[in-house]
Amino acid sequence: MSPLENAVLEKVHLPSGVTRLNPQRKALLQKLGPLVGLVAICIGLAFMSPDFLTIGNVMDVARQVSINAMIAFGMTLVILLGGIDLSVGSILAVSSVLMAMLLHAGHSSVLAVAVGILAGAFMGWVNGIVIAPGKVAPFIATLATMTLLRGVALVLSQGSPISDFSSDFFSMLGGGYFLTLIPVPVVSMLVVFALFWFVLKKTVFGRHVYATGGNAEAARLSGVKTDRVQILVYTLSGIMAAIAGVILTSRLNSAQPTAGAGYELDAIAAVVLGGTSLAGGRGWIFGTLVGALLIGVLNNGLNLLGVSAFYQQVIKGAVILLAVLLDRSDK
Amino acid sequence: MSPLENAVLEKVHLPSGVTRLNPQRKALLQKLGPLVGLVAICIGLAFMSPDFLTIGNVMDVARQVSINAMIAFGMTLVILLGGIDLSVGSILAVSSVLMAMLLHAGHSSVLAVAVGILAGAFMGWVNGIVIAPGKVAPFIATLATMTLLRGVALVLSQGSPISDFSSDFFSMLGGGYFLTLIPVPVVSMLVVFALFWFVLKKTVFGRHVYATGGNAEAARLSGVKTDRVQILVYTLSGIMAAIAGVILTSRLNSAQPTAGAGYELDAIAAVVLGGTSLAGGRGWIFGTLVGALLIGVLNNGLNLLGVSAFYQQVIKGAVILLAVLLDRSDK
Amino acid sequence: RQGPDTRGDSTSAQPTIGLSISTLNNPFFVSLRDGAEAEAKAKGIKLITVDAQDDPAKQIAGVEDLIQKRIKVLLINPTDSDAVANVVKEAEAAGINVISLDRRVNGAEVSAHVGSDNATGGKMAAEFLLEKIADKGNVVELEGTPGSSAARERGKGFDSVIDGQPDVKVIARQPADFDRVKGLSVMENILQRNKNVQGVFAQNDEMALGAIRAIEEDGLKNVVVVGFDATADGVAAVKAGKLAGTVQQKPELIGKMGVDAAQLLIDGKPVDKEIPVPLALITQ
Amino acid sequence: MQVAMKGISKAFGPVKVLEGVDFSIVGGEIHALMGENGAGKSTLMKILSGVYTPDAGSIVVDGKPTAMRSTTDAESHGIAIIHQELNLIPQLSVMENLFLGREPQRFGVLDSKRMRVEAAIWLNKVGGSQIDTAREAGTLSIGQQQLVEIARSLSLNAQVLIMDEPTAALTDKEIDTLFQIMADLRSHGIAIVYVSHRMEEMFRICDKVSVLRDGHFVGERMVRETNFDEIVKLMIGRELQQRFPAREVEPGAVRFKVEDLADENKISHIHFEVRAGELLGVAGLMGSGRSEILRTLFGLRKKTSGQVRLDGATLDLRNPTDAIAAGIGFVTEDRKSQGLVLGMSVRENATLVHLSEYARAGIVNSQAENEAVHQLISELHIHTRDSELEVKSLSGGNQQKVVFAKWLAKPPKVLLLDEPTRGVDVGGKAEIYQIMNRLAASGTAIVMVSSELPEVLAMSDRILVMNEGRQAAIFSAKTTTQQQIMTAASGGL
Ligand SMILES: Nc1ncnc2c1ncn2[C@@H]1O[C@H](COP(=O)(O)OP(=O)(O)OP(=O)(O)O)[C@@H](O)[C@H]1O
Ligand SMILES: Nc1ncnc2c1ncn2[C@@H]1O[C@H](COP(=O)(O)OP(=O)(O)OP(=O)(O)O)[C@@H](O)[C@H]1O
Ligand SMILES: [Mg+2]
Ligand SMILES: [Mg+2]
Repeated sequence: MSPLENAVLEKVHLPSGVTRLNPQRKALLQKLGPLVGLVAICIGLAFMSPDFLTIGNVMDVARQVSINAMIAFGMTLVILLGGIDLSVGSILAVSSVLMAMLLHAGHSSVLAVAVGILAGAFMGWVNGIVIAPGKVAPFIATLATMTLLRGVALVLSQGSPISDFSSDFFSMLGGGYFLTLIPVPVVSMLVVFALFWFVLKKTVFGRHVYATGGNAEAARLSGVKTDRVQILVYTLSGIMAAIAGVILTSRLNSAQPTAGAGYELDAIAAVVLGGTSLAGGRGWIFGTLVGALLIGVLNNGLNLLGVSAFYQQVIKGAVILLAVLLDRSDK
Repeated sequence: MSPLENAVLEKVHLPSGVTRLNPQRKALLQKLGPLVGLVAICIGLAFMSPDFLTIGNVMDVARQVSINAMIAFGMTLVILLGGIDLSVGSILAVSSVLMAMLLHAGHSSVLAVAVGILAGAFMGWVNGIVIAPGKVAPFIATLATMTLLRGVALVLSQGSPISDFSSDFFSMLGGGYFLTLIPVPVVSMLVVFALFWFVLKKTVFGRHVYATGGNAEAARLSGVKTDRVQILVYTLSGIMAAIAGVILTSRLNSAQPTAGAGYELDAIAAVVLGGTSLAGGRGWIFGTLVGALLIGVLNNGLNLLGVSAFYQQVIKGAVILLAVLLDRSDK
Repeated sequence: RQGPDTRGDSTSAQPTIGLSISTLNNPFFVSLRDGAEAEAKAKGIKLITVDAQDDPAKQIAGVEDLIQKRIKVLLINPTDSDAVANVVKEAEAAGINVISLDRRVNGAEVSAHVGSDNATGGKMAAEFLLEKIADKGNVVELEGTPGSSAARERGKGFDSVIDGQPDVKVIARQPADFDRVKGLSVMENILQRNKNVQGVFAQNDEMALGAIRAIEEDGLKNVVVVGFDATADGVAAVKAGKLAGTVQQKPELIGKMGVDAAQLLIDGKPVDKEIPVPLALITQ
Repeated sequence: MQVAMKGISKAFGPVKVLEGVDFSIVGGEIHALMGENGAGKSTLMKILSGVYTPDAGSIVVDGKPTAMRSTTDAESHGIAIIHQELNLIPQLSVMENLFLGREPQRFGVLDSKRMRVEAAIWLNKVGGSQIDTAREAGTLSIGQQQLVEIARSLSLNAQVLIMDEPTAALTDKEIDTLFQIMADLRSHGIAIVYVSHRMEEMFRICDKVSVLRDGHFVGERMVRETNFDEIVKLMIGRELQQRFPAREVEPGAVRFKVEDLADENKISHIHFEVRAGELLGVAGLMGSGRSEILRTLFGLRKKTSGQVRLDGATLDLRNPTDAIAAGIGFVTEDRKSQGLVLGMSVRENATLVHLSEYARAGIVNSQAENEAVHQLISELHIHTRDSELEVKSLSGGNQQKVVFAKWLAKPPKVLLLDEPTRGVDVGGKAEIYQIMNRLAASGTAIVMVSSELPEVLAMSDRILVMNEGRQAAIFSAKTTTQQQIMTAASGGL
């Protein structure tokens, strides 16, 4: 302990029943675990591959991460509630197909994006309704909507991709650069990150999310409208999936009805690697950003090192396992 | 009831404030919800398709269901603990590839099956170790092993199927008939069902599974070795995945490194449709059988009715959603 | 970026090329990769393979990673023809020549395309099936994963021939997701409805092998099953007389010829824009 | 049998919870273990029963040093414990809970018939004959669950029985039964360790008392030879000023009026009014529907008839948010599951109800929030070093004060209290009474349900007595007696 700490602690006279270790400090240290892991992996990769720490590669990784990070930000709130959202990939696909259909029908890209995001919000809202007032377990509710909405994406698009949108604005959203250096999706990701950070840290709504996830009954008895909080969170998750869909569609210049399959697992992995507890009530959005970066860097590094595809899965699984074993403060 | 029991119970007079509705009765009614749903769907299909209620088709459905049902039986115990096992599909693949390799190397089918099942047990045991003493959340632990073991299956098989085992015994396990009518996998499924039913209902281990899922801390204080219970349950889940792998491998006469992908979701859906609560502590194995049959009948019906590919997913998702909305006793 | 790599990369003596493959969860593409790797080894070229796991976004990420590795030539096997145009342009902007394998790239120029066409394969399968069933009878089509490009293209080619036939009726088109177990279950279910089936087209061999099981178990004779991909198991089934035929796209050859074309580009020699790898129909 | 714990020390991380504690018991005595919240009583008992292993010290059973590595270990030495926290598995039936961990079996198969019969017998013994052995434990009231736990511990046929606050959720009738059982066990040579914050009980039933303060053993007395003040002084290290501080302000006008309240099945015909600054106590037997009245008034249960008026205006309460908006606060009987978000900090819990008071446009003004929290902490004497501490790391009494703090950020017009001092030590109780008095003085109308009759008698202005879901009587606290209340509560008058 530092002298300063000792001095502080000495003055405080502890009542019986209070732990002596500064809990904020302990929590912070624990929270920074994933960041330490990320930095360690980055240093390792920088030594192993000279291509890793180049501006170009760093920007690439950041852009590659942006889609997963967007979904994972929404998923963080869902998981903070103790819930889960398996339908994000399908929501992404439906939104993406809808946007592409509108663009092809000659509508403006602003309209298309707006409708896509609204559609995402609506699908998330339906999840929320089924889960909160409907009292269906989130896992099974979103498993059902995942299947259902994948079907909707296929029906809408007749199973074929919808491609080529000759809109500069739209193609900028996924492929453009800010100040000719930072990819637009990376900027969007950082803006959304800041927003979510603010919401969770500074707003009444954020507090209610933590309270509902920590103890829904106590929150309800304290006047928190827990159903409304849940509906809003699933709606947000839908919106984030749709935004990820905008980036993907723009970047691919194509809407794929099969897009987003399996993205829910990547997003959940990012959230959990970032230290948010699947039991709800405990976690932070910064961890999610770190978790998403961790996964992205891992994918990038394995490619740069030329690790063969089959071994990549073995290594990825092992790294995730290791990371959570090292950081299993709470189950 | 014995006279002694009656004598004791007669003295018991109900105070006001205790609900008079026999709770066991109420619970039973609720439990039978999925069965009613299954019967309703069957009647509907029988009207819509004359081919549905034929012996041949019923046997086919039962056989098709057997693989998912086997995995779902193991998953039921996992979910009763409040856990989840996403790795079953990958365990199935690894076991299947191992068996095929042994068969190709000229070993007897008994040895191959034994090694396959032992391997499944081992992989499940590792899950249990990571989850119980390792205190990692089951979702993320098995997500990691799912990825890792899929990689192992691909590495072992070099990514290609291993086919053609000229063993009569082995091919009987998936393709044979009992009394020339009932497919062997269906018989195996029913035997395993009876075993699981007995274990959950009548043995101490079964009680301890419910107790651990209901309140692990309280169970531990009552002398239940909760870690051991958990490890055993995940091991059982691995064994069941491997047995499903035996049936699959035998039936296809081929081991596929990509086999079993997505099976975890089918199994979980079967368990939850059967009325077992994802929160743990509450559920039964009969429900799981019904849930698996529900999914199997649905798939079969959609094929019989010739529903187009895209709409199949919409309908499946909608039916699952409907079923859980009608039967959401507990969240 | 042309010219020798001077950064002292350990392998700077060897030229490096990249292969971005749609998925290695399918034996067909595993063979394609194997063909490419064998040829690269023979030629002393360093080949880095990245797997897109059938996800266009993952494919873009993988290609970007390859660009960072300063590869000379990119061999790309698109997850989807439309979805990779942007990243192909990116690679080209970085001075990398791009060769598409098996599937074409829509919306961007590539230096060469090596492959054979799924739709043509579908047509071949249809024509062969018609011949075998003498232009009449009931036909079942087992479709691949809904929405996937192989399912779309093979189906399109097949349907374009079959749909015009007056005496041929497609009694079922059902998805079995390129999966052997599903091929088996779906075929079982279809046969419960109608056992009067003369021909089956499965959009890959895996489903065909599953379907054959179902047909055998039902004791049906003389059902003509045609598959696609000519995988090892598929070819064995043809030899055994169970599978009437399978369309061969020669994945190893596609991989090999892709590397050959890459070598030409590295050496600054001209390459043909179209390098067709002939389709073949494997029959007994 | 004789069990001695010598020089026991235990720390959780850097926190020393017990330091060199000696404690011994012999067969045939009931030995009280007293101490403030967080003094280490439960920890000491968990060490004795094999839940924790001590860092230092030894346990000597009948002269032989013995290691208690697990609960099963302890049970094999004849030591059984009823834990302070309820430890039933809610989804299992009563009988399955009774025999959990030692199920009767034949050839590996559960002997459910024997379980049922024996469970009924044991429940009968503890006065729980009305409890259906096949019922899911989670559907029982807290008091009934406590009876099941007592039955369970008796069925272990232990030589040493540890009871960690077994009466916290029981009312006098059940406590009488329990004390009869305890006396009976004592006469059979069994040693009982009795932990409770209810001082009257200790004097009624115990032979000896040991006191812990701050993890240290501070003394042992024969109950016959000591008195209330001495024990309290040992516990808190100073004299307690007033056990039940008096209210000075007279009640004002009628503030809260309930007419003919009824719900679907539990309660009916409830009429009462509470004046500003008045405290209405609610007494009754376990399961008499006291909690239901409060839950219905807070909008948690549907009422089927009746009117609720606050300051003359009729209220329509459909959910807690409505009730809070109308100015009603509710301190629930189970602070862990309903009162607090245990993983959140003291600050976050304290401001949960009225967070929007410190927010504009949904954005929280941290400075205003912190100021309010610090004021609450000092006003309520919440012992916490830091408002950022997780509330679960506080002692029981302090946790309960945080529950009060939730409602006091904006003083409520009506405050509903359900067992407000359950599990709180004498000192903490006195402080909570002071908080109640201060609120009353500021005009709040208080309705307090409590199973501790001395508390009800001392703190209330009037007392409503419940019997089987109906209102049996309303007495003036000044003129009534414990006897009178008990008679009314059991249906006699
Ligand atoms: N598992 C644990 N980890 C960390 N600290 C603990 C743990 N269990 C108890 N403590 C701390 O140890 C101290 C003593 O707790 P204990 O439960 O023994 O008190 P108690 O005397 O039983 O109090 P009460 O009267 O409130 O029941 C408290 O400060 C408590 O916070
Ligand atoms: N969750 C529940 N499900 C079914 N019955 C319940 C439930 N909770 C309580 N009860 C029953 O309702 C009755 C009233 O319980 P309640 O706890 O409200 O009584 P009370 O008078 O407040 O007594 P106490 O608070 O001492 O338990 C009891 O008989 C109990 O069995
Ligand atoms: Mg205690
Ligand atoms: Mg109560």
